[in-house]
Amino acid sequence: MTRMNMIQAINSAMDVMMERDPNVVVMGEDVGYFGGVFRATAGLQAKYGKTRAFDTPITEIGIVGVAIGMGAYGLRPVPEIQFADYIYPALDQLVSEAARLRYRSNGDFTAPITVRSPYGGGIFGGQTHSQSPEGIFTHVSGIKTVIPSTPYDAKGLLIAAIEDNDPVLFLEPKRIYNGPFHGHYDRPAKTWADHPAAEVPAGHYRVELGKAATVRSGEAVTILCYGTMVHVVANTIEELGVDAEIIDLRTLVPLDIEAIEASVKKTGRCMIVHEATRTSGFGAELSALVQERCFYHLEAPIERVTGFDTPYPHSLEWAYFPGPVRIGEALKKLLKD
Amino acid sequence: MTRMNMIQAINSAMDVMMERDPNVVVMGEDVGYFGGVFRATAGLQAKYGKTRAFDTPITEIGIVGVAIGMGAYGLRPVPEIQFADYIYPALDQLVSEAARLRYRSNGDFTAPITVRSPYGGGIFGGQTHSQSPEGIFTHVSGIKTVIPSTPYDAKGLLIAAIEDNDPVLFLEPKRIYNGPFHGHYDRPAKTWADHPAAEVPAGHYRVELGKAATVRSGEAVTILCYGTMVHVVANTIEELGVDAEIIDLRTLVPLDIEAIEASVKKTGRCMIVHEATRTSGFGAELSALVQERCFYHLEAPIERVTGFDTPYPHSLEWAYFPGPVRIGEALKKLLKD
Amino acid sequence: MDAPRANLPPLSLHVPEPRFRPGDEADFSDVVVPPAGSARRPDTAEPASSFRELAYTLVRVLDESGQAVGPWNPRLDPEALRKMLRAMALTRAFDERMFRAQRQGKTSFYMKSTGEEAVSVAAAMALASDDMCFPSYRQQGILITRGYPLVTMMNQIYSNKGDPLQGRQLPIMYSAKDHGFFSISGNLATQYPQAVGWAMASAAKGDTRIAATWCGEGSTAEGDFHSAMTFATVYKAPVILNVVNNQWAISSFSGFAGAEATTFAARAVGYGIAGLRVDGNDALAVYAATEWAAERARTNQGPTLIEHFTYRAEGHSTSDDPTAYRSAGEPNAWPLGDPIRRLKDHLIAIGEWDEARHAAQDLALAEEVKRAQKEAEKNGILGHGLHQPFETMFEGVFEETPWHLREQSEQMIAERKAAGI
Amino acid sequence: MDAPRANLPPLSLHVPEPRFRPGDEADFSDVVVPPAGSARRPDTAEPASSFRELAYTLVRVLDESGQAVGPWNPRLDPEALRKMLRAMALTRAFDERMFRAQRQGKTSFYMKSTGEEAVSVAAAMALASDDMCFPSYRQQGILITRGYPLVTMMNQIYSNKGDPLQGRQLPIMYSAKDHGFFSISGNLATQYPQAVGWAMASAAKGDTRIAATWCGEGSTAEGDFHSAMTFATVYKAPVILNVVNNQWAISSFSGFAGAEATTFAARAVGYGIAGLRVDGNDALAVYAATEWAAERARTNQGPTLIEHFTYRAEGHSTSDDPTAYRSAGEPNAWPLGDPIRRLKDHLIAIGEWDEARHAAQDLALAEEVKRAQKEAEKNGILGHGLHQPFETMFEGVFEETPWHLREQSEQMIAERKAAGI
Ligand SMILES: Cc1ncc(C[n+]2csc(CCOP(=O)(O)OP(=O)(O)O)c2C)c(N)n1
Ligand SMILES: Cc1ncc(C[n+]2csc(CCOP(=O)(O)OP(=O)(O)O)c2C)c(N)n1
Ligand SMILES: [Mg+2]
Ligand SMILES: [Mg+2]
Repeated sequence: MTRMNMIQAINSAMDVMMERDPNVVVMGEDVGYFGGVFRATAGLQAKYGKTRAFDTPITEIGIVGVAIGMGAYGLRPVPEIQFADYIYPALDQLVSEAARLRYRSNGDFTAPITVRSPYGGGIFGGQTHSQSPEGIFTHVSGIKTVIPSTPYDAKGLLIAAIEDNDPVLFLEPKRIYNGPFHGHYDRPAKTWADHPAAEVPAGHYRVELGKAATVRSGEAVTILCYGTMVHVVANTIEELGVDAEIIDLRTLVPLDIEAIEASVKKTGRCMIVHEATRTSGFGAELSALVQERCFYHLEAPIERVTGFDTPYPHSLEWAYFPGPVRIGEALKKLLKD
Repeated sequence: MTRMNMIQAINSAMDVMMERDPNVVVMGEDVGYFGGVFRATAGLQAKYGKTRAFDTPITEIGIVGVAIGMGAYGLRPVPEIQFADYIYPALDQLVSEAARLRYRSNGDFTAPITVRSPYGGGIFGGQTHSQSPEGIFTHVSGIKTVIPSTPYDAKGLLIAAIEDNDPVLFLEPKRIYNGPFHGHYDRPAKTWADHPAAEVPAGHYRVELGKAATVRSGEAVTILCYGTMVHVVANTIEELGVDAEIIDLRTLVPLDIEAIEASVKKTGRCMIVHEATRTSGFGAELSALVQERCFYHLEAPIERVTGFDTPYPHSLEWAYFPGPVRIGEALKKLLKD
Repeated sequence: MDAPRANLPPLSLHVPEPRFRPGDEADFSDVVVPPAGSARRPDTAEPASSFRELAYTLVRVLDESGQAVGPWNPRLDPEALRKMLRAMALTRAFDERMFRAQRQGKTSFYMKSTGEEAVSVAAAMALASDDMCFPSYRQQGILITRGYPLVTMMNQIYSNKGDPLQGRQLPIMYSAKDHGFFSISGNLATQYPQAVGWAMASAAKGDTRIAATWCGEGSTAEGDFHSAMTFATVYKAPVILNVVNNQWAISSFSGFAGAEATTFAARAVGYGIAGLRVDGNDALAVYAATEWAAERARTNQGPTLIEHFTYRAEGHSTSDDPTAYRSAGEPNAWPLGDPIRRLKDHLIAIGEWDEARHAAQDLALAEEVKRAQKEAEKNGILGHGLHQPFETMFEGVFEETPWHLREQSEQMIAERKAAGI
Repeated sequence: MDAPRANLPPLSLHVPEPRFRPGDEADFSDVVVPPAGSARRPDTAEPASSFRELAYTLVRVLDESGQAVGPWNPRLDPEALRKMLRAMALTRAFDERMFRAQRQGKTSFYMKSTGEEAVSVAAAMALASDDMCFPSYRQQGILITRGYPLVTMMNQIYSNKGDPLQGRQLPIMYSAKDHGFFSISGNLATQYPQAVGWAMASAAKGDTRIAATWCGEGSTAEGDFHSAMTFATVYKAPVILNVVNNQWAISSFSGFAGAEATTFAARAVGYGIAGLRVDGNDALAVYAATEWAAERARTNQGPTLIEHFTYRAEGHSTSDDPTAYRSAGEPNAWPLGDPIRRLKDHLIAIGEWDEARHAAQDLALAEEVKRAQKEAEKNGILGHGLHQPFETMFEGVFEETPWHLREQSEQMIAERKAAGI
C-alpha cells in the first residue's frame, strides 16, 4: 500500500495497465512529454516511449476518432480530453461511432477505449473549465460512464475501465484531485493525507464497474451522489448530525440499481446531489427510477440538489456550487414530515 | 385558411418570416436550389434569392458556427440540420457558443438562431436517420427546445422561434410530415387531409413558446407527450376507451409546468411517452418534476413509455417504437390500482 | 446594422451555382482534361513538397484510343485486367439488381455506385488483401473485388435472417472485418480519423498493414476530414486518403465543397501531404495511384490523398431524383467516359478481350446476381416477417447486457405476450 | 493482430519532437529567415492561385538595420508608427501588471501576449475601426489599440462590480461589441466559423465592414478551423483569417499541429484561399499584410489567411511553467527578435524616436497602468467580497428569465436566508 492522491492513483492505473498490456496507449493534448496539464500522465512517456504515450493535435474529434481506429486495430487507447468542457467537439465520434460500433457491426468491430477527462467546478475555472456533462452520456446507448470519488476507487475503476471491452467515459472530479473537498471553500484545503481511501495498492486491482459503494449506512434518508459531492454530502450530514445512508454511485451507466433500491426501501426518503445543471441531469433519471421502483416506500418527495440551470459563473462560483447550505436546507425539507 | 401538411406549414412559416423580415435567412445542406431533402425550404431560393436561401458545405459545425456569426451581425438565420442524427458534430457550437453567448457577454452579443431538424423514427431510416436527441439539449442552459405535433402548431411555433431572440432547436417529427401517425405501421398511412389542425392561416401568427396544449381533457390519467407520440397516444387511448388527459408539451424548455401540475393534481396519475431512449431522456426530467411537485397527489408510480436503451434498429423498428401495445400495457398497469 | 459607409465599396456575397440545371444542355467541353500519360510519376521516396503540381493535374493512363500510356501505366497482366473488368461489371450488375429490389419494395433503401466502379475496384486490387479499408457507402466494389459473398451483401440489404448484422443497420451499411472492410457509418467522414488511427496503430506495432479510407467530395467539409488530415501529417500515418469527387453531394454540386477555388487534391498540399489528382474513370490510373500511395505508406513516407475525379452517373440513392436539380444530359456529357467501357476498350485494344466475350460476361454476371438474389430471398426480405428474435435488439449494445437492457427486453416480451401478439 | 508479414517492411510511427527540451541550448540558426523586402506583393486583384509561393516565405519589412524595405513597406507616417509602438508597449505593460495581480491573488487567471504584441496591435491599426474582430484570448492588443478603457479590462479580470460581464467569465474573456470585439470563448477556434458567418452576413447585406479572426497554430487542428476555411472559400467571405503561430500550444510545439510538414499559411493553399506568411514580430509586415488582405476582402476578392510567425515568449498562462517542457533559452534565441524593440529601432533609425523618449514612455505607461489598476481595485478584486447580487447569476441565460430559473433564484435566496447567510 502506498499513499496516493487522486492524480497519482490515476497515473498509477495507467502505469500498471501499460506495464501489463502492450496494447494500452495514452494520448491527448499535452499528455506526452509534459504529462498532462493536471500531470495525470506524468512519467509515462519516459517509461513507455513516444509511441505509447504521446501528445496530439488539438482536435477532440480527432483524438476520439483516432482512438476508435486504434481500438478497432486491437489497441486499448486511453485518450484524455483536457477538460470535460471540451468534449463536445468529440461528441459525434463518441455517440455515433464509439458507442454504436459493437451494435451496428454485430460485434465485428468494437471500441475498447477509455476516455478520461477532468470535470466539475470549484476551482474558479469559469464556464469552460467547470462543467459536468455526464448526464448527456448517460442518455447515449452503448457507452459507460464512470466517476470515482477517492484515490482507491479512481485507480481500481480506471483499471476496470481500461480492461473493459466497451467504450468508457471516465470523468475525474478535478476539485478533489489533491484532497477531499468538504464544501467549505473558505476553510483550508485538505489533502488526501489522512483519508483511508488514499491507501492505494501499488499493483493491479479492479473496482468493478456497475457497483456502487455505501459510504455510510444510515436510516433517515438515502443520498445518491458521486464524485466531489460524495465528500460534500458526507461532511454536511456529519455537521448536521443526520443519520443518512450515502451511496456513492461510482458508475452511472450501468447503474447499481439494487443498492439504490434496497437503500431507499429501507430509509423511505431519497435525495440526489450532483453538480451538473438540474434540468435533464442524471439526477432526473435517478429520481425517475427511484419513484418507479420505490413509490410505495417513499415518505416524501425525492429531492434533487444540483447545479443551477445557468452556465457555471466565475465570480459567483460558490453560490452556484451545491454546497453545505443547499444540501442542508434540502435535507431539512426532506426530513421534516 | 389553407390546408397544409406539416412540411407545407413549416415552409410557410419560413416564407412568411422571410417576407416580413429581410434579416431572416435559411441555409443548410441541399436547402437552396433543391429546397431540402424533405422539401421544407422548397421555393424559398427562387422567391428570395441565393443570398437568403442557400446550400451549404456539409459541415454541421460550420452551419451552426456560421449561423451564430450571422446572428451576431444582426441576421436571424434558420439553419437546417438534415437529420437530427447529424447534429452531434455541431454540438460544441450549440452548447458552448449559441447557448452561452448572451450570458457570457452579458447581453453584448446574442444568437437569435433557429436550428431546424427532422427527428424521430418510424420511417425505416435505421440508426442514423431515426434518433430523438432532444433530451441532450434540454440539459443545456440557454437553448430552447420546441417540437410541434400538427401543421398549425408547426407554423405558429416556428414563427415564434424565428422571432425569439434566443437560440431555439426546432425538432420536426418527420414521421408525421405527411400525416398524423396513429401507431399502427401495418395499417394504411393517413394524410393531414381531415385533421382540424391542418387548417393553417396563410399569413403570420404565433403559437407562443413555453405553452403546452391540452389535446384532450380527461380524468383518469395525465399523459405527457410531444411530436409524433401525441397522435399515437391519442389514438391508443381512444382505442382503449381510457379517459386520459393528453398534454402536448410543444416546448420542452421552457416547459409549461403549470399545465402539467394542474393536470396531474387533477388526475393523480401520470404517464410520459417519448420515442427517445429511456435513460436520461426528457421523460426522466418530467418524471422528476411531477413527483417533486405533485407527490402527495400521485396514486401510482409515474410510468415512462419510451424508446429502448439501444440504437434505433432497422428491421425491428416496430418492436422498438413505443407504439399502441406498449402504451396500452403501461396504461393498464398505471390504472390498475 | 447601420447604413453602409459611403466611402467604401459595398460587399456582395458569392453563392456558387452549378453550370447546368434541369433543362440546360450539359456541355463539359471546358473541363480541362490533360492528355493521358502527361503527369510525371515521382519516386515514392520524394518528399511531398517536390510534386505539389500533381494536385492540379489528372493522372491518366488510358488514352482516347484505349492504349495505356505514360509513367503511371501499371503494366498489369491481362489476367489482372480481366479480373478488374469483371469486378467492375459485377458491381454494376449488383447495383442494378438491388436498386430494382428496393423499387419492388423488398427493402427500404439502396445506393448505387454507377460510374464510380473503378474507384473502388481498382483500389482494392492495388491494396494487399489484408490492408484495412474504411469506406463510405459507395465502395461496395471493394467487397465485391475481395470476394465477399454477394448473397451475404444481399442478406444485409434485406435485413433478413442471413444478415450478419442482424438487421440492425440500414441497407448497404456493411461490416466485414475478415475482408478488411470497416463497419460503414451513416455519419459522413467519421471513418477518416478512424482510418488514420488504425494506420497509426499498425505503425506503432511495427505491423506491415496499411489503411485506406474513402469519402465523397461533399464530405471533405466535415471536421473529421480535417482532423484526419492533421493526425495523418503529424504522425506520417501509413494511410491512403481517397476523396471520391463525383461532382455531386445529393443535390449540391462540388462548388459547395470548395471546387470553384481549387481541386480536392489540393487539400493535401495544405497539410504538406502527398496529393494526387486522378482520372477516377480510368481504372489503370486509380490502380497506379493506389499502388504508388501504398508503396509510400509501406516505406514510412506517410500518407497520400488521392482525389478521384469522377461522376455520379445516377441518383444519390433510391430516395433521390437527380433530374430535379441537374441537367439530365450530364452523365452522358461527362468528358471522362464510363470506366467499364474504357477498361473494356483497353482490353480489346490490346487484343485480350472482345465485344462478344464482354456481352457474354454481362449476361453471366446478371445471372450470377440473380441467383444470389434468389438465394438471399430465401432468408426473407425486409418487412415480410420479422427475421430476428426480438431479444436480439437488446444484445450487443454492450459486451455483457446490463440489467436495464435485460429488464427492457423482458418487459417488451411480456407486454407483447399480454397483448396477445 | 497476427505477426507482421515477413515479406513487407515493418512500419514505424513518427511522433514529432521539438528540437530543444529543458537543459538544451536553443539554437535557431537553421530557421530560414528570408531577407526583409524579398517577398513580392501581388496586386490585390490577382487570383490566389497566382501567388501560392507567399505561403512558404516570410513577408518582412523591417531589415536588420531597422529600415523599412521592399514592396510591403506600408510607408506609415511617424505619428502612426509612434501610436503603434505605444499601443504595443502599453499592451506589454498591462500584461506585466495583470500577471503580477494574479500572482498576488487578486484574480484567478491571466494570459500574457508577450512577444506577440505586433500581431494584434498592427492588425487593429490596419483594419477600419468598425471592422469586426473575432479574437482568441491572446489579442488584448486589439482592445488596447482601439482605446477600450484599461480600467474596464481590469474590472473584467477582477470579476468585480465594474465588470461589464458581471463576473460571469474567466478573466481576459472580454466582450466589447462597441469596439468591434467579439465575446471570447474558452473553446478553441469556435470563433473562426462565426467570423466567417459575420463576414457573409455583411456581404449579403451589401455592407462595407469586414471581419477578422485569430487563433493559435495549435487551434488550427480543430474542426471549426476547417469548417471556417471551407465556408470562407465557398462564399468568398470578406474575412481575414489570422493564425498566430507562436510555436507553442501550452506544452506542445507546433509540430503537433503539423508544422514539420509545411507552413500554416499553406493551409490556405489547400482551399484555394489567398495565403500569406508574415514575420509576426515585424509590426510593419503585419500591418501591410492586414491592409492588403482587407483591401482584397473589401473588393470582393474573398478571404485571406495570414500566418503570423512569432514566438510565445512567456508561459501559456498563469497556470503554466514553460521551463518544464522547453529550453529556457528559446525566447532569447528566437531569430526574429522582439517586436517592440524592432519597431522602436525603426523609429530611431528614421530619426523619429530616441532611447530617452522610449524610456520615458515606458515609465509613463507603467504609471498609466498602475493608475488604472488602483481605479479598478476600487471596484473590488476576485474573491474579496461578492461583487454581483446573487440573482444576477440567473439573468441573461435567456432574454426573459423562465419560471424554472426564477424558481431556482428564489430558492437559492430563501435557502441562504434560512441558513442565516
Ligand atoms: C454528418 C452527416 N451530415 C449529413 C448527412 C446527410 N448526407 C448523406 S449523404 C450526403 C451527401 C454526401 O456527398 P458526398 O460526400 O459527395 O458523397 P457521395 O454521395 O457523392 O458519394 C449527405 C449530406 C450525413 N449522412 N451525415
Ligand atoms: C476545444 C478546446 N480544447 C482544448 C482546450 C485547452 N487549451 C486551451 S489553450 C490550448 C493551447 C492552444 O494553443 P494555440 O492555439 O497555439 O494558442 P496559443 O495559446 O499559443 O496562443 C489548449 C489545448 C480548449 N480551450 N478548447
Ligand atoms: Mg459526391
Ligand atoms: Mg500557439
